[in-house]
Amino acid sequence: MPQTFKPAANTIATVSLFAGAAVPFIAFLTGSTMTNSPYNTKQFVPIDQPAPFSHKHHAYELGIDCRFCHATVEEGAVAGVPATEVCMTCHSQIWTNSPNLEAVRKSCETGTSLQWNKVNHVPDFVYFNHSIHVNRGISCNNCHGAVNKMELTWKGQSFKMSWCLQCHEDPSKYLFETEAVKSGTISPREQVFDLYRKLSSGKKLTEVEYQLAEGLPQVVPSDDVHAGVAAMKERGINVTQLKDCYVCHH
Amino acid sequence: MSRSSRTATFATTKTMSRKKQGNAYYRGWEQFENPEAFDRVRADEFPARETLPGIDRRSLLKLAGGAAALATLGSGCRFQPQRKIVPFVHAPDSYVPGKDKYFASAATLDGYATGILVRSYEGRPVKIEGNPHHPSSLGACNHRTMAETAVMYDPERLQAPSLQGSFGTWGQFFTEALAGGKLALLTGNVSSPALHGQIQAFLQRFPGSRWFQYDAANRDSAREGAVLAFGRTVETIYDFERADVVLGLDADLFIEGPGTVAYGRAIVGRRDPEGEMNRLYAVESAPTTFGATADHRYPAKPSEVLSTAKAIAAALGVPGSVGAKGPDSVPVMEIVADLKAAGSRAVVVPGEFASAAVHACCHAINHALGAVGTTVRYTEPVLADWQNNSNQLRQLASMLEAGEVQSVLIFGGNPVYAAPGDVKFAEALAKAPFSAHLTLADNETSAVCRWALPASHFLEAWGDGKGHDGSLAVVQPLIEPMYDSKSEIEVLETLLEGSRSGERIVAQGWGLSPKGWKEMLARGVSAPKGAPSPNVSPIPNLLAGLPDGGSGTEVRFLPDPNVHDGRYSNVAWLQELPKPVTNLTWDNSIQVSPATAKKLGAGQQTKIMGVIPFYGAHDIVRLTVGESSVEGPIFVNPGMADDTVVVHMGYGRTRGGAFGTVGNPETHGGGFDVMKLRGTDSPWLASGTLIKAKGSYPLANTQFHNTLDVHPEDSGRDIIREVTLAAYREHPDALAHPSGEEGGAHHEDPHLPKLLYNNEKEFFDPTTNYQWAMTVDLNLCTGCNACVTACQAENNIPTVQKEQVMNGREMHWIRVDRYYRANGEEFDEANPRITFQPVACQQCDAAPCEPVCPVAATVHSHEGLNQMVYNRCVGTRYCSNNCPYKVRRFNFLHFTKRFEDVSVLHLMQNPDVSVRGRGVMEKCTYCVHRINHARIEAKKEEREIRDGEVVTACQQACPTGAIVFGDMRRESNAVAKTRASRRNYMLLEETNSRPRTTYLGKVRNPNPALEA
Amino acid sequence: MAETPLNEKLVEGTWTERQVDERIADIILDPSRHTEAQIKVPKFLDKLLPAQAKSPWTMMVGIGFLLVNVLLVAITYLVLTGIGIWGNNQPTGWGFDIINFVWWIGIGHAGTLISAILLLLRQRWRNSINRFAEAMTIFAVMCAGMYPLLHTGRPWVAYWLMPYPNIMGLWPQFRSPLIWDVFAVSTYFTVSLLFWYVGMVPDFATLRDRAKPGFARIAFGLLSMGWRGSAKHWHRYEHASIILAGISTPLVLSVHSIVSFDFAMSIVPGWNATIFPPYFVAGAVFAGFAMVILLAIPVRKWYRLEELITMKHFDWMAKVMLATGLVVAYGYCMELFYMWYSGSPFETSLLRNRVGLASGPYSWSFWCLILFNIVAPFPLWFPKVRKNLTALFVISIAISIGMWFERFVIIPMSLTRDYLPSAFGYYTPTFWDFAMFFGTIGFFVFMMFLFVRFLPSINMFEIKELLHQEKHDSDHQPATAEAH
Amino acid sequence: MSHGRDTAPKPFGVVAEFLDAESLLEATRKTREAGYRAIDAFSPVPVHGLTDAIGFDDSRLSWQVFGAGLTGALAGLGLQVWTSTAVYRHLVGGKPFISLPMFFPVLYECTILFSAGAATVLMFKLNGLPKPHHPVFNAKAMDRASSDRYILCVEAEDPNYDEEALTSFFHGMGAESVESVRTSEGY
Repeated sequence: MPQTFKPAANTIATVSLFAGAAVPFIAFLTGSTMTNSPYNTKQFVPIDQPAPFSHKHHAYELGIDCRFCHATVEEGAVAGVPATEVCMTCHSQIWTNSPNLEAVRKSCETGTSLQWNKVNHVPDFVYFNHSIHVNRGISCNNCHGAVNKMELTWKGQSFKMSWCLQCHEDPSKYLFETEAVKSGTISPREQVFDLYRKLSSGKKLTEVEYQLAEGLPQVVPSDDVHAGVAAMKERGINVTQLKDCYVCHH
Repeated sequence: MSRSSRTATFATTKTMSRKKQGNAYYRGWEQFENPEAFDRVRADEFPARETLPGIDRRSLLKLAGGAAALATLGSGCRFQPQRKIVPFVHAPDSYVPGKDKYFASAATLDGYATGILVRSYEGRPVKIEGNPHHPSSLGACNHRTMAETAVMYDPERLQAPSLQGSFGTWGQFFTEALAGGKLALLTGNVSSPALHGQIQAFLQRFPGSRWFQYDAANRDSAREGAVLAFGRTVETIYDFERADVVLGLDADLFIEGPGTVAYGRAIVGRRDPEGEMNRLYAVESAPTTFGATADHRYPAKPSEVLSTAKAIAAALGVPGSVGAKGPDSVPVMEIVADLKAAGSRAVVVPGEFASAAVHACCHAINHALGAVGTTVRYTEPVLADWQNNSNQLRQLASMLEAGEVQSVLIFGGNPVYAAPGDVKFAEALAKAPFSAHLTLADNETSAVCRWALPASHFLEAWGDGKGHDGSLAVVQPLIEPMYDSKSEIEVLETLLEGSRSGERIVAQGWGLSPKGWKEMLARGVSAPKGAPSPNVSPIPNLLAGLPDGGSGTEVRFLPDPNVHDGRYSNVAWLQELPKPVTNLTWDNSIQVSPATAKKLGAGQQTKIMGVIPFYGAHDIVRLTVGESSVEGPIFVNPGMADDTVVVHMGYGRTRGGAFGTVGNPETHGGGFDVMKLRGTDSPWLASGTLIKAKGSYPLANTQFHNTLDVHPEDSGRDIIREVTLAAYREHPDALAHPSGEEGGAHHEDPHLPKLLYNNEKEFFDPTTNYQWAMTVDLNLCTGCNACVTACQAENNIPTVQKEQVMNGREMHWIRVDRYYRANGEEFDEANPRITFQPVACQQCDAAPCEPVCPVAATVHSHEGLNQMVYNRCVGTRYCSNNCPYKVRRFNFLHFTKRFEDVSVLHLMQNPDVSVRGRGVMEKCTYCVHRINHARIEAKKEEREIRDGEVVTACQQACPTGAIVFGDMRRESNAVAKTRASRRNYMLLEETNSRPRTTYLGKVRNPNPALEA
Repeated sequence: MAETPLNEKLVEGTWTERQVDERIADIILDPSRHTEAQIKVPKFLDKLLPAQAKSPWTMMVGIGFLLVNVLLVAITYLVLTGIGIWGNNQPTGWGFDIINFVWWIGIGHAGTLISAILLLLRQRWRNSINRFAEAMTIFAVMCAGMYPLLHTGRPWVAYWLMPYPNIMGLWPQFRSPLIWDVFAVSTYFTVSLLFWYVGMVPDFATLRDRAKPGFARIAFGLLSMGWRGSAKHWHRYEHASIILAGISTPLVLSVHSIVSFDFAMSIVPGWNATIFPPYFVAGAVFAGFAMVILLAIPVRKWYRLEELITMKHFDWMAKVMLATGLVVAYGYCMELFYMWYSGSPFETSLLRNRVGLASGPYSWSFWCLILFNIVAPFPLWFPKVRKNLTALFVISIAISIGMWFERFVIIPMSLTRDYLPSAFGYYTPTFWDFAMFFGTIGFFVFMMFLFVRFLPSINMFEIKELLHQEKHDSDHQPATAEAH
Repeated sequence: MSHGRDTAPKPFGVVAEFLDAESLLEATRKTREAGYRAIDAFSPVPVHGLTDAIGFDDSRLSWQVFGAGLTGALAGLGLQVWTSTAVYRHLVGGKPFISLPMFFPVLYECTILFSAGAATVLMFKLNGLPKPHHPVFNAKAMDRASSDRYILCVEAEDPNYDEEALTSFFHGMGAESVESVRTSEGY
């Protein structure tokens, strides 16, 4: 008998053909979803630290300037993590017995360094320079997320290359000048920290200022986009060059 | 294992060893209080460090490539362990992590110091550059000086005192040393007042003790020449800037001897065809970089060099030289006429390793020319207590034999290896009951000594030293000693039972106020004092007393241009650096002229049918001098004098470290030892015989001899443009527009060849972007190779070792091409013209490499740079195939594995440049990290980058300033000026690649009387 | 039951449709067909080996399998160690890797040519050999495809050559001939595979119906997708075949043209020749037919297919080889001519390098090329030679070697001597170069004999159709010979 | 089938077996002349004229493949233009961002890939394949339909379907065998 298959074979055959064709697509989608997910990028994943440091408390509630701890952010490639003695500047006076600060005290006593877990890590082969970004008025929170609202710190952005390129393609959306900068009283760099200061002291911020300070997605009104373009021109930011490979890879 | 944890492991082990030895490891010299934390900071905090590719990622990706499709699909997928940030407990002041700092210091070779600036990251010295204030450096330095970082980070350095091969302590050593009697101190030549002071104190403290000096590459000839000529020692200093005519007699002016860097700049600085060009003559037995630069070069045996000197002296009327006749091959009369015409503005320079008689003749000639006071001046010797080194060693050996010396303290050097054949130093030394060798690394001498003591490298220790002109420079450490080591002055200080620190000893000698001392440290060199010039004049009838030259096959022993007397044997950078002119790496050879080789029936073959790997099969020949003989590969060196042999010292090491020790010739090299062929009476010259021996030996050359095989049809290859000064003056455009003269394939307007698409504006917008460009002045290039080493150090370029060099896989981003050309109408391999051309990535505007890259790993920047992105490269090598200049380098194997495996080599890497893993292409980037650095600083200050603010590593190192780099948009910029020169041309412009690196054509200034 | 004997012309002997099926399908369904022929082995082996092992199929698959293992070792070592295990260097960025790539791609071309171009040209003699040649295409392209993948320094990121959205925001650089290669070769492989499979569907139905109930029947039943041979099926099937043939024809021409662009688009002297595309395509056909002959001669003997693959087929193939060989020879001459005519010093010195035995280190390979590719095929002018299997076999081997040398002459020879004499070099292949090469040959042989064992190696339905047509022709002589 | 499995065999059609293509062709023509419309013919080789004889014509394939090819061309070109202008404007060897001559090969290959894929997929789809099970396989004669037998079938859905009449009609045309096929399944 030539009838080899049961009728169900028809359905099975058709379905398996479609399934077989779908496998690569599913695999690709799974892979790219995983790659883009916090599982891989570690975005939004709070990292445990030897001492549970709260940026929210220090930077937002207490209003301590970022540069108090990240001292080299304006001049060096690296923002810098404070030495134990910086912590102890205050904590030799206050919270001296807090169990949370045990690790810090121990470091100070023994002279061995604290070992913080790294939260923000630029991928290999990328040269990132904090100072130029801050000096150009790029808010810390643009790349680090709303750090001033984080209890334990997490990676605020994915740090994927395509993410970096969003800004390097057209920084105007991320640049903005407050009246103070426009009038020349403060530099774009100071504006960054000025906004944080205002935020934590409860001063009223405009919508755009608030977005900048919080590192929120930039829903900038069109006027301010133009302002950003103007700011770029003023500061001689050259967009064509910003996307050159050698800007970050060498 | 992550990179950071590996580095941390290294730090931890070092920390442990430090604790054990009670010695602070690895601190910046100035202010770091917590080295331990600091180590970790360096390892973990700086993202720049993390550009070193880690094995973890690589192996992960390998796996991923094979199996885990999920891991690869996202392409950025990396499953990395948690990294740590380890800050200080107490941070040093004004410390910016990741920022480089420069410190002034000085590097000493054979007693003479050259001022340097050392770039340091987080307390680790990474790159050595010249100190513009130092007269011996003038801001540049040579390949050996730059390789000193590799010496310091040599993983095989001695790390702790060793007593007959087992662990010892410094305490034990000092106790033993002070107990011994009949002390002798053997050092190299000393110019350092601090060290000399310590030695003097030592000699006083221990009466009856003796001090001997020996360097294998010593200046005995210069010393004895002066003694012959003047009856006393003097230091001869040349002022080439004032010299219109220079005659070098076997003078390798740009490579050997004190002041080479400064002399190179001075000589070549006078070769601007727009100004007054000097004229250079070279009479030499083997081609040197000076000979290649010279307008007239005559091969002559050493004896003929001497007779030339005598003949010139005779022609100039020096008494006692009547009737002296030069060799037929040298047009003595014409040269003399030219010298006479220049008069006091002429100078005759003897080679560092020419015989004392030649030196004496030269003194006489310069006197006769009236050059003394103009182009030549004499000072008191720079070296303290300058002695005839060979005699010193012979004397020490005989005293050891006789038991007159019981205890020997050897500071540095390697006398057991480097002793001449007639001094049985090893046997003598073995007789001493107490012997100690203070040395950077284990070597032949420390093997014989009872004690091997770790010496501090000069980057780790305080000191000072004098330059070629006597200017005094300070040596300051960049890093605390990495191991349990001491410097020479520190050892002497302990022996003197003093307790002063190294800095204190040095500073005391200088006698400066604390403020003055600080300023001194910043400057690095003291302003030259008006040193008294001894009034000397040649002994009458000097020439009559001079010996005649040798006969038969004359053998010259020379320090190797790279590894010198063997002290740099274990520096892979220098081993792999192509030796000037020969382009040989990893070995020494028995160099003879083509005619001599033919007579000998020996030679070198290229590959049989191009495939069977016999490339570089050089016949082995036996060289016999007196009783001793040595076998080595022959190297046919066009332009050498016939019946002359040149062999380089520094090879054939038995304890030279991984790279220095003789190994399997197929993979390693290491050469053969000629030290024992030398005699104390005439260490540089001997009569010998040469016979063909059995077998052959592979030599690793970076450039083949077929460049010599200039076929008539090949002359159309318009690679080096060269004209005579007269022709240039007549047709100033002859170099930029040679069409019609040398025939062939040139466009009418070389500066603007047509592109298929006219996208000028869109692509190369000069209104907003910097437009980087470089020019290389062929008139100024001496082929000294400093740029190659500078580039290697700056850009973390790995060495690949001999086997891979033979495979053609060396990684140098810049290479110095050597071309043999016809010297006149016909090509003559007995005396070809030699030209050098440094070639790095030409950064073509219409780069042929770019369109062929399938993944856009090499694309153009808006500033005109041809960008090579390592992390995007998949390694198809298509770009390299399509590069007409073949300047791209591919990591065929994991060449940087050593950087990753050997933890101390982590410290040597420049953190601003990625370390490339295997399978990716790399090439010259115009030192883009320096550009970026300057750009960021300029932007922060809201200004443009200034001209000269960005200096590429090769440009920085170039002693003669042949390389000019900058933004070509502004007409006032240096590079715009050189590009506007009438000599400016593009290499291979017919490919229409429109390179950003252009060359300034060569103009020679031959003597019209000698131009056939 | 009565069988209608069909007439013969290209197929020798008298055949019924049933006999055609039997002869071809039984190669798969009857294992004894593989042990019919025996290979003579040396005496000492004769006793050691069981009779089955001496069958040509076992032998060839065995040899193939061994070499596949060599290939696997070579690939593993390569991926772990790097391209440095090969002889590639500066300046010779490409060596055996790309030589072999181009060589294999070329060999693959005969399959598509026979099945597509000859189908469009209504060449009936294609029918006995097309399936075989198509299989050859598939496996040759697989061998070829390995090289571009593995020749990259970092094969684990070679997927970056495919366009897909990624987190880097980067895409391939579409101006690179290597990207064209990726598209051309993957398209070529896909289309060949589809063409091959579509061609086999009716035969799978035949096999399904002939197979005894069991695994083979189910397997072929699934592969045939339930082919019923309905007139409607045939209608669309023939439509699709013609379309596939129609698009495969420009495809096959484009693939080797694009492969030749790897060289022609560059600026390397000796590579940048505009004549490359046509002469690469001709060379591909040349090499492909040689490989078909090399495989057809033994297979035909071992599987008693002499009546289906007749001397007429060999005659035709030899003629195609002769013709394409002449095109190739013309290509070589023009290459040399333009080197001389250009007057460019780089080109003229390349000419001297290539031709002058004394002046070029690899000129011997050029003369090998001339010997194997121009001199060796010359006897094909004579009908006697075209009908002599030994001669054909020898000539085909020569052509295969010659075509390999053609790529050797073009690739390393040009790269080792290009613009700057200072950058001149040598190219010396290593053991691993050869291991990869022979490994892929082994893979090819292995796959070909698996194919012979498990898939219909001659197109049954087309042979039957051919028999019908010829019967039809002889019935209606001479009127409508080319009626279809 | 919403009403559950109907186990009672239903007629599928009447199948006639012929020994050669000519007989089949002739029989088919006659069957169609006799007014039957639900005709199918099965043959081991394509028989010229058989399609006309059963009254079937379908040229959708060509047009659909053409459409697919056009899609491929546009996709290929679009991909290249989009990635090299909108996504990342790389400066490559002084070439324009849209280097049409250099974009042609990929465009070309995409056209071919899409066409070939479409031709294959559509051929199977229009033919209703894969269909490993089919009622006609219940016919004994189908055993050799892929080898050397030529089968004519009139299906039960034909308005004039009458098993007995058909059986005799087929026998009358010289069929080697005639059988009526039943099926218990829908198809």
